[in-house]
Amino acid sequence: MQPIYEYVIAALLLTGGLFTLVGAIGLVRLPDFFTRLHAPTKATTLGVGAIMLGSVAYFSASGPGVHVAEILITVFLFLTAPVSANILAKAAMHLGVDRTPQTRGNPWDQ
Amino acid sequence: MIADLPILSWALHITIGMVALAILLNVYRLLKGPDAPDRVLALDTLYINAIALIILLGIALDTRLYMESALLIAVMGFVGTVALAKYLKRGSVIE
Amino acid sequence: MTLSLVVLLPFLGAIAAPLFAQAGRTAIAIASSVPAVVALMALFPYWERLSEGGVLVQTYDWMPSIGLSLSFRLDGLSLLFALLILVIGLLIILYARYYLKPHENVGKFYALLLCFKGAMLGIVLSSNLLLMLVFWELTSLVSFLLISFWNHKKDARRGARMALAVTGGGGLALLAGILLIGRIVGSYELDDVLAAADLIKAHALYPFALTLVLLGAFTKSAQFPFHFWLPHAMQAPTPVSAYLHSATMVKAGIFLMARLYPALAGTEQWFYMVSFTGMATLLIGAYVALFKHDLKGLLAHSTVSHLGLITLLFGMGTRLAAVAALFHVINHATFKASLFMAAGIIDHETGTRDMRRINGLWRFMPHTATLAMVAASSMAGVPLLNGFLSKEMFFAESLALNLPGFWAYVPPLVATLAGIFAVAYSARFIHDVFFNGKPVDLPIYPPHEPPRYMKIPVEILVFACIMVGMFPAISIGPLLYAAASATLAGDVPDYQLAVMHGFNLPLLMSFLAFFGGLLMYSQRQRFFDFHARFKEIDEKAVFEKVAMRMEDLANAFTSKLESGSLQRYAMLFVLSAIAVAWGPIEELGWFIGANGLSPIDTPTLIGAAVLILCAIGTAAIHRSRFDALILLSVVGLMVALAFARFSAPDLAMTQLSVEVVTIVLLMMALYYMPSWTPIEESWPRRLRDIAIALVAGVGMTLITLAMLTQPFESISGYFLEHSKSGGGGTNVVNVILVDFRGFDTLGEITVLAIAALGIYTLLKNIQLTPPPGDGHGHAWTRDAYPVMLRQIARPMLPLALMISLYIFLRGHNMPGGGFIAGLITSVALVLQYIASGIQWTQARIPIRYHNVIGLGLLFAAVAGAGSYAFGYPFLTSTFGYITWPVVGKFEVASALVFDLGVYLTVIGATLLALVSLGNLSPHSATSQLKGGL
Amino acid sequence: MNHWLTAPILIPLLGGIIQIFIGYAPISLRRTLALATTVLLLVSTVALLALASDGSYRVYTFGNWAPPFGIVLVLDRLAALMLLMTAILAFFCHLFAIHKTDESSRQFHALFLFQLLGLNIAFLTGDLFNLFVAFEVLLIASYGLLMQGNGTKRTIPSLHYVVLNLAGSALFLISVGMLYSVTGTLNMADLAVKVPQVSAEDLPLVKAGGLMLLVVFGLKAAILPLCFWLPKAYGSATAPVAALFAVMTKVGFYAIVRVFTLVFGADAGPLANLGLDWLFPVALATLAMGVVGAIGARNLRTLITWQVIISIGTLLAAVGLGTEQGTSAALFYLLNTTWIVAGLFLVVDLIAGQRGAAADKIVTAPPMHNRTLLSVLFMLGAVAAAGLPPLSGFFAKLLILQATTPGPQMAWLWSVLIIGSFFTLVAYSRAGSIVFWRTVEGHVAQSERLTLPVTVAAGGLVAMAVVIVLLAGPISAYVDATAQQLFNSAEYLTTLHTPVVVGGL
Amino acid sequence: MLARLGFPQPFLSLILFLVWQLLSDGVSGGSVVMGLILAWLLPRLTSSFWPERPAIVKGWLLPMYLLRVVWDIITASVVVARLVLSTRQPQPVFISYPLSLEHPLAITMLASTISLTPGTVSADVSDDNRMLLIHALDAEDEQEVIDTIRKRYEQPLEEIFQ
Amino acid sequence: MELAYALTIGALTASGVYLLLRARTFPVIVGLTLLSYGVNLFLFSTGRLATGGQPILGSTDSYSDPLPQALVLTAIVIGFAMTAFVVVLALRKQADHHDDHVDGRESSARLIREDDEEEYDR
Ligand code: NA
Ligand code: NA
Repeated sequence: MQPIYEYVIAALLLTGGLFTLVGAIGLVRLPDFFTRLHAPTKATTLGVGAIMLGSVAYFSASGPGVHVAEILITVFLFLTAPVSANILAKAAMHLGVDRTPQTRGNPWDQ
Repeated sequence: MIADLPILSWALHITIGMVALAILLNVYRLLKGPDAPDRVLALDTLYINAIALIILLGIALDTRLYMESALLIAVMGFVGTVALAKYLKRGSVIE
Repeated sequence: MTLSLVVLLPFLGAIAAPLFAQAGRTAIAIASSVPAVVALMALFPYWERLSEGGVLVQTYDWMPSIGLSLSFRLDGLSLLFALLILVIGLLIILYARYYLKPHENVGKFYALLLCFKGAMLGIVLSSNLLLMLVFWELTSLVSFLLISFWNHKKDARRGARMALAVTGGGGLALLAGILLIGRIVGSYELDDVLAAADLIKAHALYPFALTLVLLGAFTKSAQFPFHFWLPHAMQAPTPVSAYLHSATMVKAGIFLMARLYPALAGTEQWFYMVSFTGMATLLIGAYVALFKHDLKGLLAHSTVSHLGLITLLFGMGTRLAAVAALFHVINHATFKASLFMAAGIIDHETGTRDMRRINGLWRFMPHTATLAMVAASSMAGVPLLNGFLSKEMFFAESLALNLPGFWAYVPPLVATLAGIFAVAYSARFIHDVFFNGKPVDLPIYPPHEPPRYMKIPVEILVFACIMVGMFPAISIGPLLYAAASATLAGDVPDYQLAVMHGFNLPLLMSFLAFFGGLLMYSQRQRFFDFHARFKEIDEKAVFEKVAMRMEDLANAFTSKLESGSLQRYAMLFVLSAIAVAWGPIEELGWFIGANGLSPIDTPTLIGAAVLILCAIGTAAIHRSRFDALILLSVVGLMVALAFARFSAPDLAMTQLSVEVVTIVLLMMALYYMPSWTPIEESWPRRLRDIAIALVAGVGMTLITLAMLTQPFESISGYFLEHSKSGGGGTNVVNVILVDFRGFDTLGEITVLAIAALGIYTLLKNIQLTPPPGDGHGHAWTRDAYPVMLRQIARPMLPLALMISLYIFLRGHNMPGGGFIAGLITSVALVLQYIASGIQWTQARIPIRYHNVIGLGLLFAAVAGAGSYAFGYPFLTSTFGYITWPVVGKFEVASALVFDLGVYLTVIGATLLALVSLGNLSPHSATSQLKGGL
Repeated sequence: MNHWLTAPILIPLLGGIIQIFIGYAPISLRRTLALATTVLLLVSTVALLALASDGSYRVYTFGNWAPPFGIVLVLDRLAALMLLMTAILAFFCHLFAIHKTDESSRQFHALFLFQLLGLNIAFLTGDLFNLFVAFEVLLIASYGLLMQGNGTKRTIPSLHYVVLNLAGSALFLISVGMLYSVTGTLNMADLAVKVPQVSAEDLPLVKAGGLMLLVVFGLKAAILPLCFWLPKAYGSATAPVAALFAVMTKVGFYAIVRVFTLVFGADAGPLANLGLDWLFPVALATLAMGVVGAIGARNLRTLITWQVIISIGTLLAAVGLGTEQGTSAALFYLLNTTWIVAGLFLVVDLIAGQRGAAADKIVTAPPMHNRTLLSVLFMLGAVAAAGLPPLSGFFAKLLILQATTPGPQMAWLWSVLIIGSFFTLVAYSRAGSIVFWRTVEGHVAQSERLTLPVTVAAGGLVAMAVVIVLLAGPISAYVDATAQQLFNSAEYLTTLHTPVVVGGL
Repeated sequence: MLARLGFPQPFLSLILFLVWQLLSDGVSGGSVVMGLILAWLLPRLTSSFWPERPAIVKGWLLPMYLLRVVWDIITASVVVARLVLSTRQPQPVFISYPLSLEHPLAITMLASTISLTPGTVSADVSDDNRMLLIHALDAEDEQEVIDTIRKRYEQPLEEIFQ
Repeated sequence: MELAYALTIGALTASGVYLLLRARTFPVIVGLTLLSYGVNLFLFSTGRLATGGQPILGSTDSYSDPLPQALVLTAIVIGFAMTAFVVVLALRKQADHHDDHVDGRESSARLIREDDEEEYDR
C-alpha cells in the first residue's frame, strides 16, 4: 500500500474519531436537551461517516477489489439521524423538558 | 497487515480510544439524564458509536466479517430509538 | 385349580349378583348362595385326606420377581375357617333376604357380601403370605364399605372410616412383618416359612417381624388397645355384624396367629405380647359389655372379650391351649352369630336396640326368645352347650399355666373374673330383654315373631350349639382334630371332648363364674351407678377430633410452606443451586488455570466497565421502569459488542436484532403497567436478596474465571474440518445450526412457533385499559404517526427486504442466515407498524401470521424429511455448485430450504406476537392512518 | 438406520403443523385430525417398544453425522417405556379434552401435540443440549396448555410456573456449559466416556455442573424444596391438561435416571454416583411433604396434586437407593402412579362437574347424578394411589420395599413409605366418604352429564390399575431388564460407534 | 416506459440496484443480475406501501443538491464542534418556519437537510404540513436562518419536486 | 481479559438474580433478561475467548470454537421466545388482577374467589 493511502486513511480515521468524541462531549456539556440534540445528529454522524470512509479506503487499498458496503451504512445513518432527532425533539417537547434560560421562542406540543 | 503500517495502526488505536471514550461519555449522560429523552438520545448516540467501534474492530482484525453487524446496529438502533421515543409521547408503540 | 376356583367364585358372584337385583330379594339371595354351595361341594371330596392331616397345595406363578404367587393351601385349619365362612355365609344370605327392606340397595349389599366372602376365603386358603396380605387388606376395604352401607348415617360413615384406618393400618404393619419374614426365609410360601421356624426365631429381625405381624393380627381381631373400632362397626346392618364382626373377619387375626403359630410362637416375646394382650382384651371387653344398653353394643364388647380369650389361649403357647383356642373359635362363631341375628330380629321387630326400652319380649316372640336364650346361655358357658366346653378347657389351661410365684394366680383369677362378667352380661341379655316387665314405648308396637324363614339361620346355629355342647366328639371332633394338627404342625396333644371331666378345679371356676355372674347381675344397679361415675369416652368422636386436628395442622403447615409467594420459591431455587454448587466452588477457590490470564486492551476494558455499570445500574434503578429498560438495551448492545469482540459475528447480529425486538415488546407491555415499582420489601429483606445475588454473582465469576483459564479439547475440530466438505458452507456456526445440529434448530423454531401461538391465545379476549398518560402526568399525544417517520419508513421496507435476502443467502458461507434475516424483515415490518399503525399496514400485507409460522415449520420439516427419499436419515443435507453465464458459479444447498423455514417461522412468530399485542391498544381501532399519507 | 425412531417426533410435529393451519376450520375436523395423530403416535410407540424389548440400543444419527458430532436419538428399553407410557396417557387425556376443554382456544390441539413432541424428544435424545431444547419445547407448550380455559384463577400459578422454569432453563444452560467447558462434548455417551478422565483441577467444575443439573431436574420433578409451585399450578389447570401434566414431573425423574446413571453412574471415576447422597433424603422429605399436603387438602384436586408430589418422592427414593432393584421398582411404580394420578384428575373433574357450587371441595353437597360410577372410579383410583391391594399401587410399593437391603436406608424408606401410605389411606377415605356419602337434599342445577369419551377416558386410565396387575409378571420382567440395561452403562457407550449411512439407496 | 418494463418506480428500482451493488462489495456478473431481479421484484412486492408515486420531476438536480448538503454537513459539524469545545454559552432559539413545499417526501427531505446542516434541527412538522419548527443551536437572528434555508434548500427542492 | 469477562458475567448474574427476587412482574422479567444475557455470555465463553478467530473458514488461520456459538444462538432464540411469552403472561396478570404483583396478594385473593363463584353456577 502506498504511504499516501496510509496517511489518508489515518487522517480519515482520526477525523472520524475526533468528531465522534466531540459529539459525545457535546452530549455531556451542552446545557439542555434541545442543544444536546445537535451534537450527535451532526458531529457523531459525520464522525462515523469519516471512519466508514477510512474503512472503505483501507480495505480497497489493502486487498483486491473495492469494498464499499460501508457507504450504505453511512447513507443509512444520514437518512435516519434527522428522523431520530425529530421524533426525539417531539417527545421532549411533549414532556416539556426544561430549556436553558437563554432560549428564545417556544416549542409546540401537538 | 495493520501491524506493518505503523502510522495507520497508531492512528487506529488513537481512534479506537477516542470512540471508547465517547462511549463512556454517552453512558455518563445516559445515567445522568435528567429526562427520559436525554437517555434515549444518549442511547441512540451509543448505537452510532458502537457502529464506529465495530468498523474499527474490522480494520484492526483486518476482516470485513463485521460489516453486517455494523449495518444491523444502524438499523436496530434507529428502530429502537424510534420505538422508545414513540413510547415517551404516545405510550403505545404499535397500535 | 379347585382352590383358586373356590376363592374366585364369590367374586364372580359379586359381579353377577346385582344383575338379579331387579328380580327381587329372593332371586338375588338364591343367586348369591350359588358360589358357597358350589364351593362346599368342591371342597367335600378333600375331606378324607385332610382329616388325616393331609395338605392340598395348588400354585400358579404371578409375580415371581417379588415372590408373589397364586398358591393356595387347604389343610385342617384352612378347612375349619373355610367351612365357617361358607356355612355361616349361607345362613347370613338367607337371613339378610328378610332383614333388608325391599327399597334398599340389595344388589350392592349382596355384591359386597360376596366380595367379602371371596376375600375371606382368600385369606384362609392362601399358601403365599403376600397373597394372603392382598386378601387381608381387601377384607378391610370391603368391611369399610359394608359398615358404611347406610352411608347417609353419620355414625356409619365415621365407624367405617375408623375401622378402615385401624385394620387397614394394621394391614400395612402386617405387610412390613411379612416382608421381614420373607427376607429371613427367602420365600413367602407357607411351607418354606413354617419349615424355617427355627431360623426365624433365631434371626435378629425376629422381634420386629413378630411385633409387626401381631400388630396386624391384633388390629384385625380387635385386641386391646385397638379394640375400639369393633363396637363402632356395629353401625353396619346386623347381617354384617353377625358375619364380619363376630364370626369371620375379626377371626382373621386369630387365624393368622394360628397359621404362623409354628413359625412364630413358643418364644418369650410371643408369650408376653400375645397372652397379656389377650388377657387385657378379655377383661376390658367383658367389663364394658355389661354396661352397654345397646343390644349390639353388648354383643360387640362380648365379642371383643371372647377374641381376647382366644388370643390369650394362643398366647399361653401350650398345644392344648391352641386346641382350646380353635375350639372356641368355632363355638363363639356359632353362638355369637346366632345372638347377633336374634338381636337383629328384635331390632327389626321393635324398631330399637335399647335394652332400657325393650322389656318382656317373651310374651311377644317366645320362639325367638327361646333361641336367643339358648345362645346366650352358651355364651355364658352353661353346661351342655358348646360355650361351656371350650370355656372349661380355657379354665384348665389358665391353671396349667405355671408362672413363677404370685403370677401363677393371675391367669385363673382373670379367667374367673371374666367368666363372672360374661355370665352377668349374658344374664342381662336374657332377662333385660325378654322379661323385666313391660316394653317402654317401642317404635313398633306390638312386636311379633319375624317371618318364618328369618328364624331358620338362628335355629340352625342354636342347634349346632346344642349338638356340639352335648356330643362334641362326634359332631365337631374330627374337624377340630384336623385343624389342630394343621396348626400345631402335626403333633396334636391327646385330649378328649367330653361333656364333663368330672369334678375338678375348672368346674369349680365355672360354678364361681356362674353364680358370681348371677349375683353381679342381681346387684347390677350398684355396678351401673359405680360405672356411671366414669364418663364414657366415645372413641369415634376422639378419632374424628384427632383426624380433624391433624387435617388442620397439616393444612396450616402446608400453607406456611406453599405460601404462594413466587419470591419465596425463586429464592429457594437460587439457594438450592448455590447450596449444591458451593462445595465445588470452594474447592475451586481463586483458581487460575494453566493458561493464565491474558492482557486486556483499553476499549475492551471500557466495554466491560460499561456493561457491568449498566447491569448493576439496571438493578439499582429498576423501580423507574423506563430507565431500567434503556439501561437494559445498553447492556444488550454491549453484549452484542462482546460477541463481536470475541469473534462471533453471527451472535453479535442475532443478539442485536433479538434485543431490539425484546425492548419493543417490553415497552408495549409497560404501556399497560405502572411505570414505577413501589418499594414493598423492608430493608433487611432487600439486603438479604442483595446478599443472595452477590453470592450467586461471585460463584459465577469464580466458575467462569477457572473455566476460561483452563485448557480444553472439544469435538469442534470435526466441525471446522467437515463444514465445507460435508456441509457445503464456510460459516461453520451456520452449518452447525442447519446441518450438524439442525435438529436443535428445528426444536428451537418450534419453541418460537409455540410461544407465538401461546401468546396469541393468551391475548384473546383480554381487557386492558392503558393509563391516560405517562407516570409524570403528561397525557399521551394525539399525533401517532409523525410525517417524517412515515416518510422514512416507506423506503426502509424494500431496503430491509433486500438486506435480509442478502443476509439470508450468504448465511451459509458468511455471517448471517435465516434467523437473522427473518428478524431484519420482522423489524422492517415492525417499523411500518410503528410508523403507520396496524390497520394501515395490515391492509397492505394481508397475511395470517399463523400460516407463515406453519409454513416455516413445514419447510423445515420437509427439508429434513426430504432425505428419507434417498435413504438418508432425517435432516441429511446435500449441496452442489452450478455455473451460469454472466452470473458465474453459485451454490445450491438443501440446507437453504431448512433455513428458509427458519426465516419464515421467525417472521411469523415475531409479528404474530407483536401485532396481537398491539391490537390490545384501544387506539388500534380508532387512530388509523387515513388514506396513504 | 431405523427411521421408526423419528416417528414419535415427526407424527406430533406434522400433526401440530396441520393444526396451526386449520386453526379456523370446524372443530370437528380439528378434533378428528388431532385425535388421529395421537392414535398414530400410540401405535408407533408400541412398535418402538417391540423394537426395544430385544435389549439392544438403536441409534438414529440426525443429518447422517456420526456421534458425538451430530445429534442422535437413542432407543433403549427405558426410552421406549417412557414413550409408550406417555402415549397411552396422552390418548386418554386427548379423548377427554375433545369433550369440551379444546373449545377454549383454537390452538389447543396444536399446543397439545407440541407438548407430546417435546416429551418424546426428551425421552429419545442422546444429546445433553438437545435435551435442553426438548425441555424448552415441552415447557413452552405446557405454559400454553396451562393457561387454557376461562377464568382468572390460572394466571398467577402459571406465572409462578413459567418464571421458575425460566430460571431453571438458565441454570440448565450453565450446567451444560460447565460440562462442555471441561469435556468438550455434548453427546451423553461421549460425556460418559470423558467424565471419568477429567483432571483433578477440572473436577470441581464438572461436579458443580452435575449437581446444578440435579437441581434443574429436581425443579422439573418437583422435589423438596422446589415443589411448592406445583399444587396450585396443577390444581388450577383444566382436567385433561392437569392429567397430562402427570407426566411432566416424570420427565424430571427420567432425566435424573438417564443422566445420573449414564454420565455420573458407578463408572464415573471420582464422580461416581454423584448426587446420590443428596437424592435419597431429599426424596424421602418430598414424600413426607406430599403426605402432609394430602392430609391437609381441602379439595380433591389439591389432594391429587399432593399425590403427584408423593409419587415423585417415592420414585426418587427408590432410585436414590442406587441399586438396580431400586430403579426397576421405581419404573414399575412410575407406570402405576402416572396413569392413576392422571385418571384421578379426570375423575375429580367429573365429580366437580356434578356437585355444582361445591365443585371438588371436600364438603357436603347434593348427591351426584352418576354417584355410583364416579365413586367406584374414585375408589379404584384412591386404592391404587394409596398403594393398597389388590391394585397396581400395592405391587409397586411392594417392589420398592423389597428393593432395600437391611440398614438405616431400609429403616427410613420403610417407615416413611408405610406410614405415608397409612395417612394417605386416611386422607382418601375421609375425602371419599365425605364427598360421596355426606350428601344433603336438593339437586344440582346444571349437573354435567357424563358423555362417552370422558367416561372412557377417566375409566380407561383408572382401569390401568387393574391392567398393570394382570400384566404384573411381564411388566416387572420388562422393568427389571430396563434397570439392568441402565446399570450396564458400558453397553450404552457402544452407541458412539454407530456407522453413518453410506451411498443411501 | 420504464413502468411498462415492470419498474413502476424507476427511482426506487435504481436505488435498490445500487444498494445491491454496495452490499455485494462491488460490481460482478452475479451482482448485476441479482440486482436487476431485485430492482424489479422488490418494488412490486412493496408497491402497496407506495399508493402514490413520489412526484420527482427533475431527478438530475438531486445529485447537485446532495453534494451541497454533504458539504454543509461537514461545515455544520465543524461549527458545532467549535461551539461544543468553546466555553461560550450558546443562544438557542425555536423558529417556526412557514413551508412552501407540499409533498410530504419533499418536506421530509427539507427537514432532514435542516437537521443535518449548520446549527439547526427541525423539531417538528405541523399536522397540516404548513409549518416547520426549527431549533437553532446558536443564532442571533431568526430571519437570517429562515432566509438561508429558504434559498439554499427549499427552493432547489421545489425545483426537483413538482 | 478473562477476569474482566468473568466479572461481567458475575455482575449480570447478580443483577439478574436480585431482580428475579422482586415482587413485581416487570422487574422480574428484566431480571430474567439480564440473567439470560449472563448465561449466554457464559455458554459462549465455554469455547474460551478468542480474538479475530471468527469460525468462517478462510477468514483467519486459527478459529474459535464454533459449537458454543451455535448453542448460544439457539439459546438466544429460545430465550427470546420465553421472554415474549412471560411478558404477555405478565400482561394477563395485570389484566386479570389489576396489579402486577407476582403473587397478586389481596386483590387476586378476592378475584380468585369470585372466579370460583363463577364456576359454582355451572
Ligand atoms: Na435498543
Ligand atoms: Na330391658
